[in-house]
Amino acid sequence: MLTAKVLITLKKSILDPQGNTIKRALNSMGYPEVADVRQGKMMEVKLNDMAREKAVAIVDEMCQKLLANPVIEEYSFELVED
Amino acid sequence: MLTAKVLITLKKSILDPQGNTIKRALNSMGYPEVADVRQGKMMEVKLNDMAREKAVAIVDEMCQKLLANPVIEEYSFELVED
Amino acid sequence: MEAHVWREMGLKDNEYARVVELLGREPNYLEIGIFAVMWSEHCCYKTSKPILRLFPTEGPAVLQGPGENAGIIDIGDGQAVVFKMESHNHPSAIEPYQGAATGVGGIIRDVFTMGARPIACLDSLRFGAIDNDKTRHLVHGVVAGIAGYGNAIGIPTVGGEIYFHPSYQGNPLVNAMCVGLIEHTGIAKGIAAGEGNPVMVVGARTGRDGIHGATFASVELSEESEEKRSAVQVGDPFMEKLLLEACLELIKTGAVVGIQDMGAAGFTSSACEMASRGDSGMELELALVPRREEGMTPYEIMLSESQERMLVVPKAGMEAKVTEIFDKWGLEAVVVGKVTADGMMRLKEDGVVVAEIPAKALTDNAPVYHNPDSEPEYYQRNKNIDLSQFELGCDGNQALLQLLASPNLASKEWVYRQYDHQVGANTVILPGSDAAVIRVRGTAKGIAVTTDCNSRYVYLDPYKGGALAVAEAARNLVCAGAKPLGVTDCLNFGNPEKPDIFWQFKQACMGVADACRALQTPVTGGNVSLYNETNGVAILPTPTIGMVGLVEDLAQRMTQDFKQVGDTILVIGALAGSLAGSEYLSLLHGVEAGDLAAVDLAYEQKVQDFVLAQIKQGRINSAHDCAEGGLAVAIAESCFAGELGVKLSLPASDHVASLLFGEAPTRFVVSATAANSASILSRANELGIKAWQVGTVQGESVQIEVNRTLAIDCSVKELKQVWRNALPDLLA
Amino acid sequence: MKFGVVVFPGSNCDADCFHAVQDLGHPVEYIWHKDLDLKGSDCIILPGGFSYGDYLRTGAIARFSPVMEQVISFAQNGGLVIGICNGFQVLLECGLLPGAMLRNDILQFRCQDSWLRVENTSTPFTNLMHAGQVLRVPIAHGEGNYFIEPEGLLQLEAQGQVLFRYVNQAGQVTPEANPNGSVGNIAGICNATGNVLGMMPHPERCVDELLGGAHGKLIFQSIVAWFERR
Ligand SMILES: Nc1ncnc2c1ncn2[C@@H]1O[C@H](COP(=O)(O)OP(=O)(O)O)[C@@H](O)[C@H]1O
Ligand SMILES: [Mg+2]
Repeated sequence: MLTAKVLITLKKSILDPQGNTIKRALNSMGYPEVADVRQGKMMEVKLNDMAREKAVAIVDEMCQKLLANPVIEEYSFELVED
Repeated sequence: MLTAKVLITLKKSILDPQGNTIKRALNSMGYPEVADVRQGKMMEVKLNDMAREKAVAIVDEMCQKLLANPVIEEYSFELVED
Repeated sequence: MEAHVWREMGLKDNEYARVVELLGREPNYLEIGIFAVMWSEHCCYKTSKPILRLFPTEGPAVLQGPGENAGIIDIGDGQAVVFKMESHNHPSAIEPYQGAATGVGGIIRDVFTMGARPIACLDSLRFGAIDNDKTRHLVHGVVAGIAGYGNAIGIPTVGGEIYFHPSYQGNPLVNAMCVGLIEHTGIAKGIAAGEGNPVMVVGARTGRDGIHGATFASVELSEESEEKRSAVQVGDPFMEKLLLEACLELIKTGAVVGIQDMGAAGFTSSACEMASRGDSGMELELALVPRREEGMTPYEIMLSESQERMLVVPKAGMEAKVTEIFDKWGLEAVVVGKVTADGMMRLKEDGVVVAEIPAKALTDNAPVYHNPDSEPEYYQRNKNIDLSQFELGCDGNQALLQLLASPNLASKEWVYRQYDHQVGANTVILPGSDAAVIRVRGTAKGIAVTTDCNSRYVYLDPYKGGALAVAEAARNLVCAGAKPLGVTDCLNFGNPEKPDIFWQFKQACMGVADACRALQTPVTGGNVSLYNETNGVAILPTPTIGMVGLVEDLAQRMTQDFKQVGDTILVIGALAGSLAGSEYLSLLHGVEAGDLAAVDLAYEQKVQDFVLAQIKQGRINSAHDCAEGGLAVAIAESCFAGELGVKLSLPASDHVASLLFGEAPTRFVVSATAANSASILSRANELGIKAWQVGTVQGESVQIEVNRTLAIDCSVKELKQVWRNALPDLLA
Repeated sequence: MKFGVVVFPGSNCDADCFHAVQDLGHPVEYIWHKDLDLKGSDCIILPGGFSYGDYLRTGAIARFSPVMEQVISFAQNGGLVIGICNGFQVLLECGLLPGAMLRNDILQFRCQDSWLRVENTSTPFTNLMHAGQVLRVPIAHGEGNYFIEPEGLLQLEAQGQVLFRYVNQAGQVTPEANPNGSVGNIAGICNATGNVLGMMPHPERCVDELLGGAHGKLIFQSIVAWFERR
């Protein structure tokens, strides 16, 4: 079976209040080394047997259609065999 | 600068309502090949200059203390140079 | 079977012997697991049952008392309210967001399983000292969890409480209450009856969540509980919303014989309780149960606490109808067994019997304990402290500002603005007043709801404290213009095997019982949560009272805020309070002691009736219960919404602190026009009710004169700012 | 004029919207998300709630409901559509309105009154209001932080597509009056042709003095007035 590991992040130009809050929390917990945090989503999409090229095509399509919102987000993915 | 890419996922035995709903949506949108979806979080933590070993140690510590919730989540991370 | 097996499941040796006796043989592993959860305190109330019998449970309006998934009280016109409160303390201590969220999910299911549409939720919360990172983490998680679940499912969370006290440090309390509305003709029950009727499981699939949660709720928290815990339950409010709609649609068809949600102890308790209530047996084929994970054993299936599931017994032949309705909502509904006539719980796996237990053995024949109780040593000692030594050490403004900034008295807006308290477009009185009021669409009526408990009082004097909690809840409803109707409770205490804890429990319940009897608010259900201790130290005894009342005509509803300049301010019932157990004494002097004033229940009832009557006659413009923080705090609170000032002149006193900040039962602060004030006073006088005219609404400051000097003179703006910002600042 | 209220499985303000227009005396019908026709509605309401649990992103899954194809073509043909709260999020996801919704900058759900300044009164949704009028309408959301790229924003402003802005009681746009971090304090926008409105605040929750205010009525009454004058 193939699993697509999809990463979805806010575009760099968009403020990430959640990431900022985590950064501040880490700083105040005694990690001054933390310079920045950005939070995103990760999805593991398990696919029934299919050819790799086909999988690449449909995962890309799913990302564009549903999984990511192109107005605010970017995505990337890799396929792993398990 | 080092960036830690932290992946946080729900433990396998824990219900993932988000993932289930996304799976059903993908199936009904015409992707019957999708067998399962699990959703997790991704965090990019930028660290000020430090030795790699030290970075591994403190990122691990941050994951345990704040970033992941050990009761329901698991984490993994890799360090990349940028 | 080796002793460690049942002991690890929480059964005592004598209980095991009783199991063998009831079965007439040794149980197998699955059977003993079932006994262990069904005989846990959480499911069978083995130590609390004899005490709970003290509660009055009947009254002309009670349609359903304790014993069902929720109680029901008539509100006229063929309608009724369904309500219940439940604790989710231990799960919330471990995983605050999901623990609180699934607590809300569970109590909502208890209400819609009766056929009612939920119309409101409340949450009563207790945490450790606020200046502690762990506490803040818990508060954020719990409040977000309640919001996350309630907001998504679309039931307004309209009220509750939040208190901070070090005794809750390791063991916070999360009590959730849900109120629903039903037609008398649409009431469903949790029974399995009619030999041959199918048993169906509907909703979510079964996974390995929270196995042994019920047992877990019945032991003290310790390092080990981290180990014992299997997977934590995760809630899915979206699934529950679908389940709610599907169940209500199904119940309306009349196809249902019985229906019950799966809460603590999952399949086991729903199946046994339904069979036992129906004097029936039940046969289940576990292989048919839809699961989320592979390789689950019968033991895991029976004990799983996966959320958002229900057990339904439809009439034979109606299976397809059930499936059709659930299918419409995108949910599974599967036949997993049938009702039998032999009174046995018979579980099969692929046709092979894996457990066989008489249903009544698990319910009616559960052990009952009469624990010893003894008065703790602290009780007399605390009582005998001379409180006159705690006079104001600072100026009155300072004390008032400090009290308003105390997290226990400060505005709770930080909490309730995270809750959607308006969804449904029926919330007529929003959180922030004494009680919230929900309109009953299509009528002039409203349902008023509140939760109350001052656990410091209960600690100092459990009997009086229990009674005071009930009296306060009723006063809060009266202040909204409602007649109190009935009570649900959540009894949170420490380890009942300790005689002083059991004494607290028993005394508190006696107080609750007497007050409920006097105020004619029967107890229609509730929940007991014992073993709330960390490392051997118990929480303050906390019998949370949830109360519902009826506003007959919403045009007569009332709120606590002063409405107009020139109105006269009256104090009705009592004037000065006592420092015993007061927030003032604790906050400013670090002392929690004193002999609480007793509640004169007959007088309490008379004063409440009087105030309600005055509200209904339209004589009163605002009514506020004078509770924690005493008179000065109550007055200040009434000033905030409209940002109106007051000028008060109080009768001479030789103890200014008690007059301003002392606490007392049976005390209302109301405002009225000068003309109405006169008639209120004379009517009170006729009835033997004490009432004082203390000042007027005017200016922009709270000015309170005692003994011819201004004890308090502070701008409303400043007071309000301190009061509003306290919680956000403390929790930031 | 007839209203239709779309019901997604996780909608929870559907009944509130239904009653709001019904109480104003207009015919209204529910439209199930699997339905394929709009039952002759003249105005479609996409109500608040959590259409599909709001998992993934708010409104993201709802836009693929069967009924949404009908709603999209109805809107493209000039039909009146109003999306409230979650309905606004759905309209953004399906592209009937520009921009996207982010999590509230305070990272918490907010349920409270908000004050809205009416920015354009020449639309079907605002024609009974006067310019600069301040309405009190409650909000209740966790993701109402409206975002649009700067060029898009310029265009919205230039074309008068911003209909409501969060302001203080005196009608001023201030950072304190912004409850969620929305760019330009934006609370509600319409499409370029003016027939589709999305707003985060809940007008259906304030159509009755019993509920503490009735400013929400103005929106529904404007719709009817516009429709009847048309
Ligand atoms: N946890 C909570 N959830 C919702 N509302 C709350 C919560 N805590 C307090 N409130 C609301 O804040 C107001 C003040 O609460 P409280 O000080 O306990 O009032 P009272 O003393 O009248 O019982 C009430 O309207 C109450 O319902
Ligand atoms: Mg209270």
